[in-house]
Amino acid sequence: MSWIVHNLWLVAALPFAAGGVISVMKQRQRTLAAGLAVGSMALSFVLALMAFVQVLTSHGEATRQFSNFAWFQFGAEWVRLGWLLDPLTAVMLVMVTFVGLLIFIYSIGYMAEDENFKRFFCFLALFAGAMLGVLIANNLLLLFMCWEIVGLTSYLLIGFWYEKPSAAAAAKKAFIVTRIGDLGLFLGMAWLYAQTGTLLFYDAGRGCLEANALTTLAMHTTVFGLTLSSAIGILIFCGSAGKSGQVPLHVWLPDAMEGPTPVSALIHAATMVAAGVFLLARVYPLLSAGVTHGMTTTVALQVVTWVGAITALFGALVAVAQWDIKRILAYSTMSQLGYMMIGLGTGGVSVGMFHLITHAFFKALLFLGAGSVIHGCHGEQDIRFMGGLRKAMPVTFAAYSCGMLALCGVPLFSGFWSKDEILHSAFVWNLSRGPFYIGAIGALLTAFYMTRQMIYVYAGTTRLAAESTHGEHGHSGAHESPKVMTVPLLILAVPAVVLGFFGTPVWPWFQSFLEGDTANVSFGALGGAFPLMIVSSLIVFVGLGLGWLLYGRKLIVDVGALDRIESAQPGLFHLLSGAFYINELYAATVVRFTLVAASVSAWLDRWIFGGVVRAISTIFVLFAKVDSFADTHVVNRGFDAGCGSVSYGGSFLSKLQAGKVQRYLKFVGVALFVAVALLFWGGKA
Amino acid sequence: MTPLNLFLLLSALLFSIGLAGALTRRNAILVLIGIELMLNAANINLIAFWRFGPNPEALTGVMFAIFSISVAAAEAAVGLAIILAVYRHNKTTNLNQIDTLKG
Amino acid sequence: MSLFFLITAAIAIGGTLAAMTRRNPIHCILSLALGLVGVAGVYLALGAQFVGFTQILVYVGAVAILATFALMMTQGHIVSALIEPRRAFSRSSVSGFVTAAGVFSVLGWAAQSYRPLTPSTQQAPAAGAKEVGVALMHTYVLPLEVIGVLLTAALIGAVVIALPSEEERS
Amino acid sequence: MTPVAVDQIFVTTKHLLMGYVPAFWQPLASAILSVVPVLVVFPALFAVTTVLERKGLGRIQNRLGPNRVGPFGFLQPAADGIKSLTKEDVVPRDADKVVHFLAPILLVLASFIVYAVLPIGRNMVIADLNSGLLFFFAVGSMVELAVFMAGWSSRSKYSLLGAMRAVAQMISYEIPLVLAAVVVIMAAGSLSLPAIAEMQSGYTWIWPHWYVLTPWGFAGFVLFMISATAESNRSPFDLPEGESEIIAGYYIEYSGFKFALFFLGEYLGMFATSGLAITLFLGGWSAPFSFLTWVPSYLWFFAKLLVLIAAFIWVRGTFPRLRMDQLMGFAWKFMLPMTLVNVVDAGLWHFMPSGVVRGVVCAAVIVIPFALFSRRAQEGKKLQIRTYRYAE
Repeated sequence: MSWIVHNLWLVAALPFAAGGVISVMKQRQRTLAAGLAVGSMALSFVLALMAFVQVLTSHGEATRQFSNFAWFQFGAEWVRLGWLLDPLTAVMLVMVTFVGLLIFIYSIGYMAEDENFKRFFCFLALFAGAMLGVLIANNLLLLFMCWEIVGLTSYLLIGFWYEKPSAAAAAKKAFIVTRIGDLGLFLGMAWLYAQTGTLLFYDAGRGCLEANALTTLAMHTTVFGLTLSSAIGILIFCGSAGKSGQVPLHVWLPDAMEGPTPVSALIHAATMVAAGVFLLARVYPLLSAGVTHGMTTTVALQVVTWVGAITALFGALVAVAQWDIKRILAYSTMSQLGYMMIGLGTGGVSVGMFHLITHAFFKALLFLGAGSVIHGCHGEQDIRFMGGLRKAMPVTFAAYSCGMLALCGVPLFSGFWSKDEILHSAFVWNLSRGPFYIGAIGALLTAFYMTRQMIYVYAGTTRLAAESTHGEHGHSGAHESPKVMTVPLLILAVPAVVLGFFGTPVWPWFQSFLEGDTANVSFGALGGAFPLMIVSSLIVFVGLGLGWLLYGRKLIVDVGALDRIESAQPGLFHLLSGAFYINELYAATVVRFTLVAASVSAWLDRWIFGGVVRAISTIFVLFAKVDSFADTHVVNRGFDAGCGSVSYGGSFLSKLQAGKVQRYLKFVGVALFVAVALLFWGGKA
Repeated sequence: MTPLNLFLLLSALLFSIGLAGALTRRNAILVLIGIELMLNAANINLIAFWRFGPNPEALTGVMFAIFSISVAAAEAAVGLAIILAVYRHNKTTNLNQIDTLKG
Repeated sequence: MSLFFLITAAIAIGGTLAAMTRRNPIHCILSLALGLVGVAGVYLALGAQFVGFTQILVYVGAVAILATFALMMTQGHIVSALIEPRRAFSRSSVSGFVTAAGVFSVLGWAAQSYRPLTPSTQQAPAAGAKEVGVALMHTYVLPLEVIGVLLTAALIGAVVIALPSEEERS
Repeated sequence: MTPVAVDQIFVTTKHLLMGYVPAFWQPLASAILSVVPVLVVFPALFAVTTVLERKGLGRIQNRLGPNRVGPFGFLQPAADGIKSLTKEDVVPRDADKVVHFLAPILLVLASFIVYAVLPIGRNMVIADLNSGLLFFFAVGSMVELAVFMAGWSSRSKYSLLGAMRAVAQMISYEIPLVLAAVVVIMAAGSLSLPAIAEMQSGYTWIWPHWYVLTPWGFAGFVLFMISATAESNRSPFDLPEGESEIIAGYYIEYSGFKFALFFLGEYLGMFATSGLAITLFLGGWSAPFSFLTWVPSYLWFFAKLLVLIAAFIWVRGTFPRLRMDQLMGFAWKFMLPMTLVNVVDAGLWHFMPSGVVRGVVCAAVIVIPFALFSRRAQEGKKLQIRTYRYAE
């Protein structure tokens, strides 16, 4: 086993260590903090490249290597952790460290004026460490721990400007909503452990993702006739749905845009949200366990596919009617994550992962471009106040266009190849054509809303100076961002354009790499996919054209002007811009229900349980009263004593609730007395 | 060698002394002390059964006693903090005058 | 029956009895410290050296001091307020004593009727620092971690509870 | 006589004497033979130290110190002792008489008991407990109770304030004290003090295997000595008895012999913690160089003890007293984190292969946090070098 496999932990440990050191540094040491974070990330990138080369040069069985060790013992059981290097890990490592490195550098410029610069880099470095930990983990427990740290840093970074109430609320929302999903993941993990007795993914035949465990899991069925593997897989999917913003746990993702833009780019576009997809790719053997001759798919994969399809459509629809430049991208991210889920569910790991990788690059590019725009517009985020930025920010515009074209799936850009492959696999899915049609509509919408955004932001003349409320310091007009921000943009633009060529149907290098084969160039494969490629290109161009038709022909000049859809279909537009009122629905149902349940419990406690106690004492008192009435007026007064004792009983019982701690303690003592006495005397008899 | 029964008797006696104190004292701090005493009595039992048990090499009783001591320390800290908070609110630590637990 | 056990048991009983009956709470705490040293002695008599010293460290060094601090911070400034009034046997205290006596009677009876055991090994097995440490780091590592978390939580919780709230401070 | 015979002369003498004692009395006789020398030697050392301290402080403060009684004033402790014995024993009217009486006794008792586990020479320890270090700290914590008893029972504001200060300070500094000692436990794998001393008695070429010569050991030693200074309420941590603020702290209401007992207890405590520091970090009774092993072990122990006492006196003469908030801040914001870092460092030392790299890495792990913490501690404070003027 090579050096890199043994020391893979360094990839995650370096940013962690940097974060730890930064945390104890002084607020003023900005250069050192940024240097440490960027330096650690660069080192991790180098290590990731080494790991990648290692996987690239190994063949067959050797492409999956792991290094396990015993962590601690409880009772007679040893908890074992480990790290794993396989093509999946290697690809993700390179992607995360590369994108992360660029975003770190970009942040130096973006956060330059923030007084909490040091804190920001501390959190970023911690996030990077945890995210890389998720990638290298060979144990679901280790993965879960890093997963939670990722969630925590996400919370910290969304709420980075915590003095803004909306940011604090968004952070809390993100934390709680993803926690709901993580509950599923935790249950799935516990169940998996209970069934297989290990949480190691690969352990020389004894891991939970290896043949032995999987056959057992696939053989047994549980409620609703689900196989165990599917049930556990669906629980794990809950976790990834929470992290990846899938319907119905998507509500946090748009709000998460309250955080600084590099955070949105790194965490909520390129890496963390992709961690959900990665997790599914990691446990794909579990999800697909039990695919037998008759069945080509499992329940778990169907769930993944349909949830992904719904999310893809939902996100694309809502993105059409947003005004905030980052929110549009956030809903777009949601939609694209849905695509990845479709790809994973219908086509397997390589299809979903390919889109994940290309998406990571072009979406990070788009977010950083958006950040550059916001930076250039002095903090303005509403696209209605922008416009005409093509001239003011030419570099940003050029890079942004690459990202936009890639996202839309314009032929030959990276997004085209990956999205096309998803559509293709959805098309040949033998259960239903539904996901395919949904995906196609989504693609159309994607092209449409991106065109809308581009035209709003870059075309025409500026609307910034006239109405901007944020243009402080007497700035007027937009300006290009500094080099430290534009250079990462340009670097990211390159893979956004060309990365797709690594996974074309002609030369499916990426897919073969993930499966451990070597790729061959075969033009024959193009023939099968070609008609569909034509169709999807057409769809994209229709979307672009529609956008042009609605927004580009007659440019918007006035800030207060209604959106073109709004003026045509106000009801539809409001439904979309309100994101189908899911938030309000939750507020009206889940949150309301919780509040009602709490007050019902309080009421129950106060009136029913308390009432019973009170009723008992009242009844005793009543008995006593009745008795004494009968006693004094009907029966001989000689019974006074008996009556008094009953009355005493009533007051005695009411005294039980006197609120005196010691009296409660006394009951415990008496109960102990009775219990021990019963135990011994009773046992003798 | 002292027989096991004597240790158990001692433990029972200390437990009862602690219980009596906790039941009759009026000062919340002393009630807490009584409870600490009951915990200690239980620890004597744990150690005694470890020593006289069939498998003393496993150190189970000793471990249990150590954990119990740690928990008792935590309990004392939190308990005394609660007493301080209650005192600040009620201006007394006399349990006869504190009946906010009343239903 | 060893002399050491008798002495330590006598200290333990005497100290705790005094702790529960003295009228001055400070005396109570001091006698409690004495009584708990006696209990530590009982541990030593049983061959559990480590636990015995831990007991002294924790109870005498920490809990007793903590209790005196709490006493000083609640009503320590008025010496006369510390001392509880000499009271006739009130009904509730009588019932408390009766309850305790009842518990002692059943527990004592149970202890007495326990089949007298002799230790399985004549020499107490080693329960020194090393053995305890090894056990803590292997078999009992999870409880140890949990205890660590518990103590941290208790530390923070105690501070938060004892901290005066905003309006109380002003 | 061979060096070994000289070294073991007290041990062999005891064995010899024990031969004359009937078997039944042997445990008692053994205890007495071990305890009595300690009861004699350390109070005598106390007497010597008081006069040395007063003379040393005198020199530091540019005056002579005691010089009236006996040659060079060396009989001063005898005069002081006679004075305190014959003085009237004043007990305040409102005092809690029993507790007032017990407090100094408990203090001296606790200070004496800890000597049971200190090895003052090769094979010279009263009780070799396998949890000896824990015993030391456990019994040491009783001192706090004694101090509280003294301060509370006097029914005086000053003494109560002093006692509360003392207890708060002792509790705060007990944590770094114990944590500083933990590194040695980690290295030695034992809580028995004779075993720890034995473990450091080897030599590489002429250099001893003392723990103080490792990075974590050196840091641990310094941290331990600082905490020990605070534990024994000595300057610059002598707030509990700050004369200018609360007159003399918790023992203000004591007079005569009880006052002397407090003094004795305090010095015994100082000797004991110094002895512990010697055992843990300075190799106990072992010689500092391999060619000096012919000098008897107990002489080395006392030589080191005298050096540490001199250091204590020196510190007392040179450092100004801290303020209460500085004292607490120092304990919680500097000592505690540093000791924790030190524990990590010792673990690192254990797991790294020995060599120069290990030394450099471990030193860096200690020095960097030290620099960070001390810079943070100095933040926003105007510090400048004092200028002194001597009357010559």
